[in-house]
Amino acid sequence: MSDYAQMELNPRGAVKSESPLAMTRARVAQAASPQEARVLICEKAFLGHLVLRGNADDEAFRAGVERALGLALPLEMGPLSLDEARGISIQWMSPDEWLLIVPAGQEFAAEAALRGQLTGHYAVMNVSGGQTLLELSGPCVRELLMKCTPYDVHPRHFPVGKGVTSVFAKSSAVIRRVGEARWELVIRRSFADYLYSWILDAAEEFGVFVASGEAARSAARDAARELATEAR
Amino acid sequence: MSQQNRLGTGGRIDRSRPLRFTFNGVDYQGFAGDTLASALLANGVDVVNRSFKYSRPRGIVAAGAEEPNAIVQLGASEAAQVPNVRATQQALYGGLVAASTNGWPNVDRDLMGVIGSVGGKFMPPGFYYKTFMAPASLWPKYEKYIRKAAGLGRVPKEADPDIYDHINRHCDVLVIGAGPAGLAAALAAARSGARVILCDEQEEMGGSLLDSRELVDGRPASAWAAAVLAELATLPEVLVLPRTTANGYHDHNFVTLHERRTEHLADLAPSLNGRRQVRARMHRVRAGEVILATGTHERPLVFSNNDVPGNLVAGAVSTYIRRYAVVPGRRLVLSTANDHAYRAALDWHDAGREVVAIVDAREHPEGDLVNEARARNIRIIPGSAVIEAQGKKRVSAVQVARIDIGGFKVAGRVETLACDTIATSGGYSPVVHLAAHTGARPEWRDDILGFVPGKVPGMTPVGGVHGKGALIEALADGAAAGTAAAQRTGFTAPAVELPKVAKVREGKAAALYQVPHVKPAMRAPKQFVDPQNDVTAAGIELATREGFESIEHVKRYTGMGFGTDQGKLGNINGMAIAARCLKQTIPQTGTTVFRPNYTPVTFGAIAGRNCREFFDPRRFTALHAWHVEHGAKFEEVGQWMRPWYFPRGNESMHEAVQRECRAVRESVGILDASTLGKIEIQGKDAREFLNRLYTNAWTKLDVGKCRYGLMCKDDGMVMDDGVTACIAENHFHMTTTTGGAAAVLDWMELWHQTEWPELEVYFNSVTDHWAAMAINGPNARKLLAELTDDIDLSGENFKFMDWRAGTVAGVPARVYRISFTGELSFEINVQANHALHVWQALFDKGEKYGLTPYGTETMHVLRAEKGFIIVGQETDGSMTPEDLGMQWCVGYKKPFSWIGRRALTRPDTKREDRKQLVGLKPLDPQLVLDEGAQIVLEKEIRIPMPMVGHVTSSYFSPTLGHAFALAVVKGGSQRMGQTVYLPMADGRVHAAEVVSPVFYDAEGARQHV
Amino acid sequence: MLHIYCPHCAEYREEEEFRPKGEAHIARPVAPEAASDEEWGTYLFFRKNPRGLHHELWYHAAGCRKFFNATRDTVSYQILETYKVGQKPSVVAGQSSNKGAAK
Amino acid sequence: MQHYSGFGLVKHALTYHENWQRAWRNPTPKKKYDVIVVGGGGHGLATAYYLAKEHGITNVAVVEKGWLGGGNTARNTTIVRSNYLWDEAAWLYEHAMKLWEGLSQDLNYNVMYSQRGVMNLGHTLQDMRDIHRRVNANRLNGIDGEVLDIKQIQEIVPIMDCSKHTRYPIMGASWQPRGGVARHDAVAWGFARGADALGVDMLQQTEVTGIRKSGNKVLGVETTRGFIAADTVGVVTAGNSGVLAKMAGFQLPIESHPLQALVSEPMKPILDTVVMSNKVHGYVSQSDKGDLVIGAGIDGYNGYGQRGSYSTIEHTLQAIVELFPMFSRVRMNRQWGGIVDTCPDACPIISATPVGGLFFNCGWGTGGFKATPGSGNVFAATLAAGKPHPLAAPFSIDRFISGKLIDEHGAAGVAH
Repeated sequence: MSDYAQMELNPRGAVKSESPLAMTRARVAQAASPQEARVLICEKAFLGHLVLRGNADDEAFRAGVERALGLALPLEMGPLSLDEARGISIQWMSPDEWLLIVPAGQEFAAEAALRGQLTGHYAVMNVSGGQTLLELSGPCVRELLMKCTPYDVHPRHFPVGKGVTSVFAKSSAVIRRVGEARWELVIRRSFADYLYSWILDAAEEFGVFVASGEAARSAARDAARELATEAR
Repeated sequence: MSQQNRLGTGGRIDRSRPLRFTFNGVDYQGFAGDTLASALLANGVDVVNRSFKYSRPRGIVAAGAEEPNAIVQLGASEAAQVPNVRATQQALYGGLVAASTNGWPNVDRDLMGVIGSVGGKFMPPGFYYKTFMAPASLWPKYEKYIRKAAGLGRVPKEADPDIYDHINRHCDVLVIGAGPAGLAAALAAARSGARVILCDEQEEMGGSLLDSRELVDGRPASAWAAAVLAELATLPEVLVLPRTTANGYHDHNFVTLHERRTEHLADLAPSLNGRRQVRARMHRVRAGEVILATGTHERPLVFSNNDVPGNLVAGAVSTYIRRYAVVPGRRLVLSTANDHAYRAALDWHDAGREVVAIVDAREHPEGDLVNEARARNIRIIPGSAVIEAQGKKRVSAVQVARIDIGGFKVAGRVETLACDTIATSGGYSPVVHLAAHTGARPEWRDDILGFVPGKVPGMTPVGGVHGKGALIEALADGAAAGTAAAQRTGFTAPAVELPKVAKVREGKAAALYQVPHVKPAMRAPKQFVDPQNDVTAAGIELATREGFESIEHVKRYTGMGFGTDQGKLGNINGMAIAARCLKQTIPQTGTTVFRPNYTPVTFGAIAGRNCREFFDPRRFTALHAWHVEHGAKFEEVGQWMRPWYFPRGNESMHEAVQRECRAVRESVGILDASTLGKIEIQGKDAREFLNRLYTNAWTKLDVGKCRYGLMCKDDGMVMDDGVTACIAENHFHMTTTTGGAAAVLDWMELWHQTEWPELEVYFNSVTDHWAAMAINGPNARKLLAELTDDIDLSGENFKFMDWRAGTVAGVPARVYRISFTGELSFEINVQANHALHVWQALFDKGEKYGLTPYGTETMHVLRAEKGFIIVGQETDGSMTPEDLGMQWCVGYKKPFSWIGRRALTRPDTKREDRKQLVGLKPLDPQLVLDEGAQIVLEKEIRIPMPMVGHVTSSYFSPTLGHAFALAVVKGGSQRMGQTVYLPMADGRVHAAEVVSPVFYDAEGARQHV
Repeated sequence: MLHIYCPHCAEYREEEEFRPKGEAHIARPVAPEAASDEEWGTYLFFRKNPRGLHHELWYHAAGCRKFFNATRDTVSYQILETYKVGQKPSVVAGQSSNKGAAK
Repeated sequence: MQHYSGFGLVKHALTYHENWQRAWRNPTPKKKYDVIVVGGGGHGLATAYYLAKEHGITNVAVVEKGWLGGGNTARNTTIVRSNYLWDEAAWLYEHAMKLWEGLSQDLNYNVMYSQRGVMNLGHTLQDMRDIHRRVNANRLNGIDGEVLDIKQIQEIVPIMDCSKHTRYPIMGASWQPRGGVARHDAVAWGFARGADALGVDMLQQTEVTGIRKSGNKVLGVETTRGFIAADTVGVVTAGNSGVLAKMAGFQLPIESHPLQALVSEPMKPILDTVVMSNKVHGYVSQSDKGDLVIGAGIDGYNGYGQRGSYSTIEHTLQAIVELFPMFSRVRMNRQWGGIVDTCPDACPIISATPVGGLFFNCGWGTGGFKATPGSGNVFAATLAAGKPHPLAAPFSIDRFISGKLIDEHGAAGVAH
């Protein structure tokens, strides 16, 4: 028997899945139209989230990760390893911990790929059911984030492509800047309702639009870009 | 309504925007740009309040944060009430309603004032410590009357409808104060490209530039301020915050800025574009460098009756005239010890009103402003001071006399001058408060007769607070500091070209604080030091006489500096008086320590949006919506909302719980167990780590098996428990208590990172990743069998304490055969996104078994019947595994001395009469004992009496047909069969038999089927 | 409000992200069963609690979840250094030396 | 000693208050005293007072580095209660409570002990279990107390939000009617004046810089005003106890932390009792001057700076606004910090030490003020007899070796 057990947790057949915000979205009304909103929120549900642990000083480990994922392992706090086309990112969480996000349903394959390449002391843990990703966009996102986290989100300190973990309201979140006015939050399932409600409340003064579904999401993104351009 | 004191021209008010307001029920008019104080003065309102102790009439003294008297109740409606608003800092808006906080029936005709003037002499400092003692029984009555006199404004009777928030800011340079030094500093720093925040507490930025008589680059000083502000507005990295007070300066350059966003508009925050606006916002600023440009506060002179309305500090007179076009009287006497205050007389004179005299404490006043006064033929009386004011509700005259400052005596004839306004200036105290917040002691400087800030890393004082109050010096000081601060934060700042300002020649100021009177201080009419608290010079003298010699003692004995102005006006004078009485210098007497806030801050602003649902996160499981839909009542456990019970129809909690219990014991029930902490453990040393962490042994746990474990701290006391499963040889899945999850993970990291880094193991929380559903009861297997075809559920192949991977309702699952109820039980774990599907599938198939959802209360009853503990309920940080009778869970022979083991052999943990877990069976089988009831050994109650333990859990068991309880009892394991007693608050004494804590299925047959 | 340099994240972070964990370099007796009651009690409860330089353990709870040490003045609250677990402090109090305490 | 009374006040008014005597002398240190009490806070002054009054030991000095009552005595929220869970703690605090009840008369100094009742709120089922447990224990120890339901709470404090809309709705409370508040400065001054009248020397601005020993016996203290000899030295220095212990050559199971408090601006009285909540962590009373006196939590790090972190203040005011939404528009005037010496079991140390003749009274954490007269009383008896007073005996340092802790953390519900 293997030393570790990997398990595909996604059902083969048709099973209704619920994101951590399923309950909350039903409870919270949309606050503003996408045109007047200066903050747009969109959940990217059901992505594959994996925690990778290992020794960054071990060249074999680094090489193994790169072979498995086609992305270099970030070796310091901040810069994300990101392939937007493939929807894969690796974020430094700690000197021996990384957050790997892959497209929905690919977590098993990603874990298998890693396990296939790695030896020695390492760990891969699937946490896909335990967290979700929120995309925030629009010209007032930075100001909104300033209300939520004590971390400095100024562009000089938080360039595009950076990701950190910090306090968020009275919980914590992974905060990533993926575009000029486009940010991602990775939040825990059980805190999702609290954080989401908090964000909507804090964003009220800017006007906030909650996008759902792929079409609305892209509309939101376009609106955000427009607004961001105007704001400049 | 006439504004008899308003000038026809000048000032920074907008005469095109008249605003109506109400004060003490009377309607008045002011203009946009007024403060409430300037508008009241414009309308000739003399008495704005009554003093706290003596109920003396009081008028406006100052024009800013140092104002002690003009404290009003604001608000047109009940919910909008704000107590203790300082009229000098409240912008006027249309419809403003304000009233005096003291005075009965009103401030003009105040009956308390009679008591104050008659009784005042019996109320020296500390009088209440000396009386109201006999008879002791009357003290509550005395106190009731003392409390009647307490307080200034009143609390609104309704909840606050407004909202507040916080914003976290980071900057390279924070400039506090937008006067000349602050503006120069901000400009210099900002031009470097550094991130700059400039804040100022006033409605309009510019500070002393707004009422200066001096020219900057040949234009009014305010024009230069406007130009600087205009440039700052174009710089993208600059944030300018007016109406924003730096109220607290904390460690490592963390400064809180209190921004009042709507208080200048209305008493309730108006909405904007249909959206709520925050009334106030706290900016939590982390600054690389702080430039303190807080200026100075003018000290009034302390003389007899210096509190009669019509007494102002000299600078305030200039401010009201030049900034608000209000001359607060007709005939002015200025009493000063310095040149700068001459501005008040010059401004008064230039406004066309009479300056009766300038009384200058110095023998030979000499300087540019003195010359200007002479040029206007204003009478200057040298070597003298106002020693007493006359008048009741308004100054009617002053007594002026030649004084001997060194000898502290009147040195000549007393002359009476008729006037209605007295402006005084004893000098300028740097506003060192913020710097003092960080713990830096202010330092005295003889040359400026004031304390300057002590050293704070990363802080530079500039301008007045730095002892450089003259405009020309302040500008240079600020610009240099701004450049230097930007450079220290890594920016190159081009030098700022200083504007042209003429140097004003000033004579040396005299050190005058309390003015001597012809009578000794104890007998002279009251000389007020801190008018808000009615602290007088005589009071300070009395305090020192009684041995209160430290300045802190003086403050506390007299109440000096404890008002809402926190001694901004009076503290230095008070110290000077104490120093005189103690025959010391001021620096020997010391300064008091200033604490945040600089000026009072609304509770709501400090709380921000963190109340109600945002006070603390609520955590939900993936099944929460289902629970809500099915009528669950919830219990909160460590932020998690857990179903407590599921009442049907009109069921009481008791009825629901009895039904749920029966369902589990007789058929099958289901619990949402998702809140249990879950930790994934991987690594070749995982087993060894578990061996060290848990009290029991883990070396031999096979893959596919689970084991219960107990965790102690190193003091031997139980901290958590749970079941851990061996997923693969080097791979474990740990569960913890719901409330303990985070603490356990941190605990594991602590030991791994600091004590045993050589162990190759990694941990991660998977609490939220897995949803857990526990089906319990004799029909659990049948139910599960309907939803899985790839797990062999037979008793021989899937034993108690085994786990299996498979598919449940089409969803990949891990199924743990573990039980917290003593029944046949399967805990189904699936990825949380799929939980609702599986849960509903269970109910679809479970209907025929009467599948019953149950909550924590039923779980508690069922586990208690089995004698299973709840950490935190049966334990309180003082229970060892042995106290809990869980020796079976202690690996005494494990080679490594696991966490907590050594402590179990300490003298006290070895005692045999420690409290031990037992069961209690009430002699009355229907009686559910109170949880928390104390246990005694005798039926006869005598107080005090020795207690031997208490009830930790108590329920009625429908299965057993009687009530039962768990308890901890001293030497309990030796008391089986003994009757103990439980005295109740109502006098009843219950009796119970000590029994085993395992009430049901002691042999464990049911969970092994 | 402390501003703390996390030696793992390699930047200053706000105090809210951290949790103080008391005195650093407290060594658990290597052979607990051989330790006297005094030694065990001292290890559990007795602390230097200096007025001045303090080597203390911090936890970057809302950040990288790593423990690290700080040398901080308990009067001025100035942090003179932070360093990883297993490293020794480079700043130690002059008179009231903590020599040999680091592990 | 000049007797204080209402009549005396009138008499002095007629002579313009020019004839009041000093409340205490400012003496020159003697070369030797029978007992030196290090620390002129409430506990130290009470110790000296009771040494003189109850044990006839008047050749006593109180050595204080700053000003009398200038430490935690001057910086606390003045709450007095005795509803502790464990017998040992309850007896000690109840001993103090009984002394509080006659203290103004005993000292001829009005310490304004106001028995307006102390309410400890419960917000969870476990809170309520703990409250029942504690109140039952108090009752059997002869300490007043009852458990209140929501309706009773609302009657006593009608302005508190007892609805279901708060984040942690109130479920019940414990209520000790004899609890209340006192005027903190007056306590120090009253004891100082009383002790002075009995011959005790109050040596202010005198800092202890060392503890002189011969072998394992104390000889006296080195101070900034020279060496002062004594056979018995009692150290009562709260947050600075660790520093003094180090001088004597041993460690204590104590860590010193910042503990913050704050007051609002003075307002017309609206809250006539003391409300405490451990769960949301805020406690509040309104002083006779009208300010809301609010206690904040302990900061987790060690600190002697008499200041703590702003986030602690934020959380405290969130709790207060949560309990009293109408206080949202009230304004905070001033905050400050004390240095609290905390023991691992949240109970004090009143104990002999490894050094003969040297005794320590410390580790009161957040519970010091309410114990002031009781602490001084049993410590005086301990110093006088050279062995622990029976009420002090369980609070020996040895308990941290034997494991016999008196853990008031979890079960007492509140630590303040």
